[in-house]
Amino acid sequence: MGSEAIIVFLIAGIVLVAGANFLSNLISHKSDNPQKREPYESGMTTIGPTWVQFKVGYYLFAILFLIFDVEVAFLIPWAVVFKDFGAIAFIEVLIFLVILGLGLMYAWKKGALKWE
Amino acid sequence: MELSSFLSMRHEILLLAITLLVLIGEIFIPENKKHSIVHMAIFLFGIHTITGFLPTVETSLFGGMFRTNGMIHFFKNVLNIGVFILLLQSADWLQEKVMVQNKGTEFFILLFSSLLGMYFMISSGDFLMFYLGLELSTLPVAALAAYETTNRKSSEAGIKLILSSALASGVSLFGISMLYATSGSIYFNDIIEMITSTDLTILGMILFFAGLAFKISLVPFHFWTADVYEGAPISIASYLSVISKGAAVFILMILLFTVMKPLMHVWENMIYVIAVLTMFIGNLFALRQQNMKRFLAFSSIAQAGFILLGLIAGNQLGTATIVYFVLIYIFSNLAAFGVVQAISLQTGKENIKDYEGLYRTNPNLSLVMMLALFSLAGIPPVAGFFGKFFLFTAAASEGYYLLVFLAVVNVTISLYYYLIVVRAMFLRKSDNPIPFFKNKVYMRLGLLITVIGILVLGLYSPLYDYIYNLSGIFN
Amino acid sequence: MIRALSITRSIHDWLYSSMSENMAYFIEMVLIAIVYLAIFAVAGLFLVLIERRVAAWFQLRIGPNRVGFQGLLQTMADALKLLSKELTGTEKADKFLYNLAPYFVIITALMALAVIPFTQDFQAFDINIGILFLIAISSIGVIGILLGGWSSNNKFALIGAMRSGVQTISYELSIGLSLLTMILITGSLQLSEIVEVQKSGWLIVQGHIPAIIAFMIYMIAGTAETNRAPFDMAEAESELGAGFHTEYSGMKFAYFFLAEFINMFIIAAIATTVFFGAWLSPFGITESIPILGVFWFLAKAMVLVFLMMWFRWTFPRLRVDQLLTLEWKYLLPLNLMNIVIMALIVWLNLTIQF
Amino acid sequence: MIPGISIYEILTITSILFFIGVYGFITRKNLISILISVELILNASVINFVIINKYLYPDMLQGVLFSLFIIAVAAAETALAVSIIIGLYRQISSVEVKDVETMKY
Amino acid sequence: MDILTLFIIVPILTILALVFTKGLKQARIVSLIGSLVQFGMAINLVFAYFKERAVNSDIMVFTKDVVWFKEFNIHYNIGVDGISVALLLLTAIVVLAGVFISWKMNDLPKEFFVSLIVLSIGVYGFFISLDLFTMFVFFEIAVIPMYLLIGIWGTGPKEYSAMKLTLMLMGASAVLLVGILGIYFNSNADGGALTFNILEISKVSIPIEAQKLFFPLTFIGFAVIGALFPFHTWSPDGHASAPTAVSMLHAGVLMKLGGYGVFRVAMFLLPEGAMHWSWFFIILATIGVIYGAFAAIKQTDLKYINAYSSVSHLGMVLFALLMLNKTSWNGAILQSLSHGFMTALFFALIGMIYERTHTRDVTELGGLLKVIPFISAIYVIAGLASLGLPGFSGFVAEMNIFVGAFEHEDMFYRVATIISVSAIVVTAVYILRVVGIMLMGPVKNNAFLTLEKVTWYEKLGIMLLLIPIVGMGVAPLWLSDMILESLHPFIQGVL
Repeated sequence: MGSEAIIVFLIAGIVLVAGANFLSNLISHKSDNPQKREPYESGMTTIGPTWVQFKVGYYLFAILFLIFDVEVAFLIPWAVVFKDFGAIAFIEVLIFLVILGLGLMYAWKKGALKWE
Repeated sequence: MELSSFLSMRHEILLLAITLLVLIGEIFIPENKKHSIVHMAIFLFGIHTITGFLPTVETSLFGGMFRTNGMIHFFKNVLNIGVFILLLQSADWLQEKVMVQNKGTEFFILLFSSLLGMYFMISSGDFLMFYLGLELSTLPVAALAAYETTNRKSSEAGIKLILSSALASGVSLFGISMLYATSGSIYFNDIIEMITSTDLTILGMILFFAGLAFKISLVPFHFWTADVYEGAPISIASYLSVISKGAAVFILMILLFTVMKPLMHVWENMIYVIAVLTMFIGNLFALRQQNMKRFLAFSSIAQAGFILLGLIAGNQLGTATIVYFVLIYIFSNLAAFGVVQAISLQTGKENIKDYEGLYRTNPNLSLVMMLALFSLAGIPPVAGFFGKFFLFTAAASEGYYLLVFLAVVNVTISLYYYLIVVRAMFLRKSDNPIPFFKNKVYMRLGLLITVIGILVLGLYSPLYDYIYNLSGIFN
Repeated sequence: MIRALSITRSIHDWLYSSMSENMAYFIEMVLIAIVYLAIFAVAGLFLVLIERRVAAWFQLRIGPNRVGFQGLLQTMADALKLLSKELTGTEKADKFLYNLAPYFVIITALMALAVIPFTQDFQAFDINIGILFLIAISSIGVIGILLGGWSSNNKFALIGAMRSGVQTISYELSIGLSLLTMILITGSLQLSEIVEVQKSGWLIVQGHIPAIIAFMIYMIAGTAETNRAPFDMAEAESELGAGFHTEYSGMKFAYFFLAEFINMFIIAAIATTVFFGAWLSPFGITESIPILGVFWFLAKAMVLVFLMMWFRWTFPRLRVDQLLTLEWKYLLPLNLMNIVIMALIVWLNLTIQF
Repeated sequence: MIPGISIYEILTITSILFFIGVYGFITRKNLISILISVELILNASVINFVIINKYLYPDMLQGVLFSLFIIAVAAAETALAVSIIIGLYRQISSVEVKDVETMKY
Repeated sequence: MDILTLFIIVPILTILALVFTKGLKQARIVSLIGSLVQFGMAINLVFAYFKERAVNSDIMVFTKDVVWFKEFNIHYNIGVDGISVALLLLTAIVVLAGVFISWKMNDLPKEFFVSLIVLSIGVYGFFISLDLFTMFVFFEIAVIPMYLLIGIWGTGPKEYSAMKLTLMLMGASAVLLVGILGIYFNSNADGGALTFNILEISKVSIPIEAQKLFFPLTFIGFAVIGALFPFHTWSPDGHASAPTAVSMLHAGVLMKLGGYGVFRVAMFLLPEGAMHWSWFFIILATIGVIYGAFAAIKQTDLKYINAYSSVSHLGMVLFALLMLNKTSWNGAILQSLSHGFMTALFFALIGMIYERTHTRDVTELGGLLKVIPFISAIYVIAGLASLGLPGFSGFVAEMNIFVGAFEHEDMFYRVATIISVSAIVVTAVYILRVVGIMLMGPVKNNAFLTLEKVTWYEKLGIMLLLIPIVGMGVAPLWLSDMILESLHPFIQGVL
């Protein structure tokens, strides 16, 4: 099966969710009251806006992830052809990883990995 | 590929090693001895600068992605000298203002990374390497521009720089993709053979031009310049205006003269218009500036316009003169920024008005400033005159007399605002002048080198001969 | 294409002989989709049951055993119950994103399922960048969670989503890197080829020490990736209500629930494929009957699933900082070193092969 | 190579994407939106490279390789931009363009 | 070191020495020594020139040619003929007199003398250059110190005047630059290499079209500093604001660069262009002559009077040059020299008067002859020289100019000449008016009765300038010979 499989599965997923939703809507018992529409918060009403500013740590890790994930993207092609190249590929990737490791150590040292 | 051929990459390898050393130093040196990193970095970079002058051979590595020859090598040395002076000038600032916040080493790491990017950019043999170099040279500078994290202007400068650079490189990439579509390769050597003057190629070239025009801050890609210069730390402003611009001019020259030679009839007209616009807009906006950094920003835009005069010539004279001019420009602008830096560090004053009466309190600084401004304006016998004269000669050699005329009109305009600063320093008297202060050793050394450069480079003609002989490679 | 099974072959032939090519093609696609949807649903329901039984077993109780034989239909009944529940939602929610989130999690789980090689040729989508595809798809799942948590307009949900986000992206690195370690041996990203390579020994044997390390890292990261205990900060019920899906009810909640279990299975399946020879039987004992591969595959996967459940009922929940410390300060450096070691082993040809 | 879809259609899409990005960059009032616009431009280029490679020059992988690097660089760019925006946000509690205009002319 | 390069080296050494001085006394001594040496060298050059000329019939003597930028064929190429020698002598004398006049320069003395000497380097270099590039370099070097000199040590609206002066002159040099580049890129018309060398270019026949295009550029470029109407406006303002010594140098020497440049570059290298355009520039020059003279009548500020008279006189120089005639050329050069000495003397005297009375307004002065007789007497003499009284240098120069001009048969030239001649009458009016109001009559202000006596250094400065004026008037022939001889190549080339 070629690349159209991806479309097939996409459609299948949509059909599954939409179909089940439809079915559920069809057979479920419906009742409405204002309390039901309140957000769930341990029985209390929500205080203040919900979409609040988040601590910067989350962004920091997102940024770190971005950097290291890209590095994975570079390693994958390397890993695939590694057998064909041997020594040169090994040395090059060693340099790459050493720099990367230094970067990680730097981030560590600077407290970027600390969750406060 | 032999390992010995890596020797021709020694600029890159050495600089990378230095960067890593500084990084290791940052990780392992205890807090109370951190200030030694400044000395270490400057010392190492000094050695790097000197070793750069060892001879090299013409090579092409990684299947043509990386290439080097005498001219490229020389230009890397030029950049090295510029950065070395810059480091000397920023050493005091780093030690007094930045190391106390425990983040001085990032300055070196980022700066060296950026320089490394420029090496790769000017050594690139294909668009991939070029693009990587371009980005590697821009991104760290954006981080550096936002370096003073407690200063709102600095953050603004950073965000402006990175967003506009991202836009420019995106547009540029789109252009590269068009060139790739028409020529089927991203290697310069293949493109030279394949490129023809079709609509798509021309559009691609124009879009591609945007990325570099941004770095050189040519009109209409100059909007970021003044804001970033004003907000960023002075060292970074001067780095942007000198080193970054120089490298971009150089690679633009290589690309236009080699890869896009078949499209010369197109880019000639394009550069003609842009040169005129850049000179006029840069100069006219510079007239109304009050802040020294913004002032120098617009002045550097105008200077970029002058550089295009050498570009438009498209011959060996143009090539040699651009390099020569950039070299001179590095010294002149660094001298000007150095003085601004020194004064700003000591007193925090950055406005032209604050400079009134400077000569009577700090004669040496104001003399350096005057020389620098005269060199920028193109007044003999300082070096800037020779650079400008040769640029005009190069443009005139292809018959662009009208352009030369417009350029010299601009020289006159520019003289006016350079003289405004001179006037403030020498002619005016102030009730509250900048008090006398003595610079530290590094700053004095940095300024001294620039002054020697300004005074000697123009008069010393063998240098021009040397550059001229090297520049034959591209024509 | 499910070619190995002769029944599918005959269906295929019949379709193409009895109607126009486009029509046949279309129907075939629909059939495949139905088959995988069925696998999806059955696997999900079955895994929930297993989870409950295993939980009961660990806690020395019996677990669901009333509905059907040994409670086999228990989850079916649960699903029916969920289906018949009202789909509520809060007033303040960002409706569009709120409804969109389940699609993300379900579609990604389904797509990941598509590339799993159940047995020889029993693989809907044998793409040549299989592993990369898996990694890519699995990172889309987290968007669904983030969307769901964010759009609910509920602080618990938002916190849960953010935690889930930071956790998933962190451990994704480890997943990628540990799989990368194994790619060094196989030299291919295509899952069928990876299986092929393992005919001369499962990779965990071929790669010996680094492979075992990689496997361990993979299992830890995989558990974290699916937001399962002990890494279930995203839905830590004692702190956050129900975490990111606090505001989801009925069927919409079921999607998240279902996807989580399918993801667990997918993690186990990938581990099976990459480390334990997928459908290959030990020492090739059933090589001649490819259909038995399904059995071997599921057996191996179930062992790994059991392992993950074991984790759940053994370890206490981590704090966020511990979780991140584990990943960034231990697993990631270890992983990087592991890659170098593996590269060295491959380069010097020190792998064990039969 | 997708059957039934020619390179022109895809290139049209990427061009539209590109101009949406440019338009967004110019008109958007929020720094994050601007950043996203820039990403659109970059993505347009990425798709361009891959498509051109796939359709016109399938025997060499230059375009695909290029796109990989563009993605990497774009990631770095975004990381940096976001961190600068965060730094700015900490000072002025805003990511609106109108609030980062302290320097003009 | 050859005799001409020393003209550059000695001032540079003087500057270096000045850098290490402290205070007024050291500074003025050092600069006095420097300019004395320079003066001696100039005198020596005159004798050496005659000696050399007797055996050497080249156009230029004492030539030296060093390659500088070989890609552009730029040479450091120097040499002199009679005209240059005369102008060098003028420069040396005026600079020396300027140092004397600035004897009491209290504010930033070191910087003052350095700027003054930098200015003189530019002028010396300009007069000895035979290469367009070096000529241009020295031209610009001469302009910039003016900015500081006027801006720092000047009076009145000094910043405005300094800026105006600098910008107009730099604007002129911008135009000039295009002209020079045009000449350069047409200098291979006969198939040779591109060159900046004046002598070599003069042998090349530059295409007529190029000549017509580049002559006005080159002419205007130089003529602005020679105060060509309507580009003269920088000159009166500059003069008025400048300190005494600077006014002297400015009017006496710097403005001569214009005439010299026009003659040596524009007309010598682009003769066809000169023929083509002469009518137009003659009109401008004539207007300048008349306008300058009439404007001088209107002024009450002594410096403005002199400044406008300079515009008038230098307009006459340009006018004479454009007449394209041997006699009038001779007159033009003589007028340059004569005006140089004379106007320097005027400004020196005005400076002295101003120092004592603290006003330059003619209407506030009166009866000075009674209180400062020496200065007043010299003023009268200078005035008489200025209006062309026989026996003084002005007469010789103007005679030559008008005799030469009348030789033209064309009606247009004759009319222009007649108009210009009438300026002499106007000159007499304003000179005598000033003499009458300022020197004669009763003492208007009692404060004038206690004016300081003329000091020895002032006397020395004045005498230095007065002697050549009288000398040229009484014995003009040796100078005239020297100049006429040097005009031969021009006559061959242009006419």
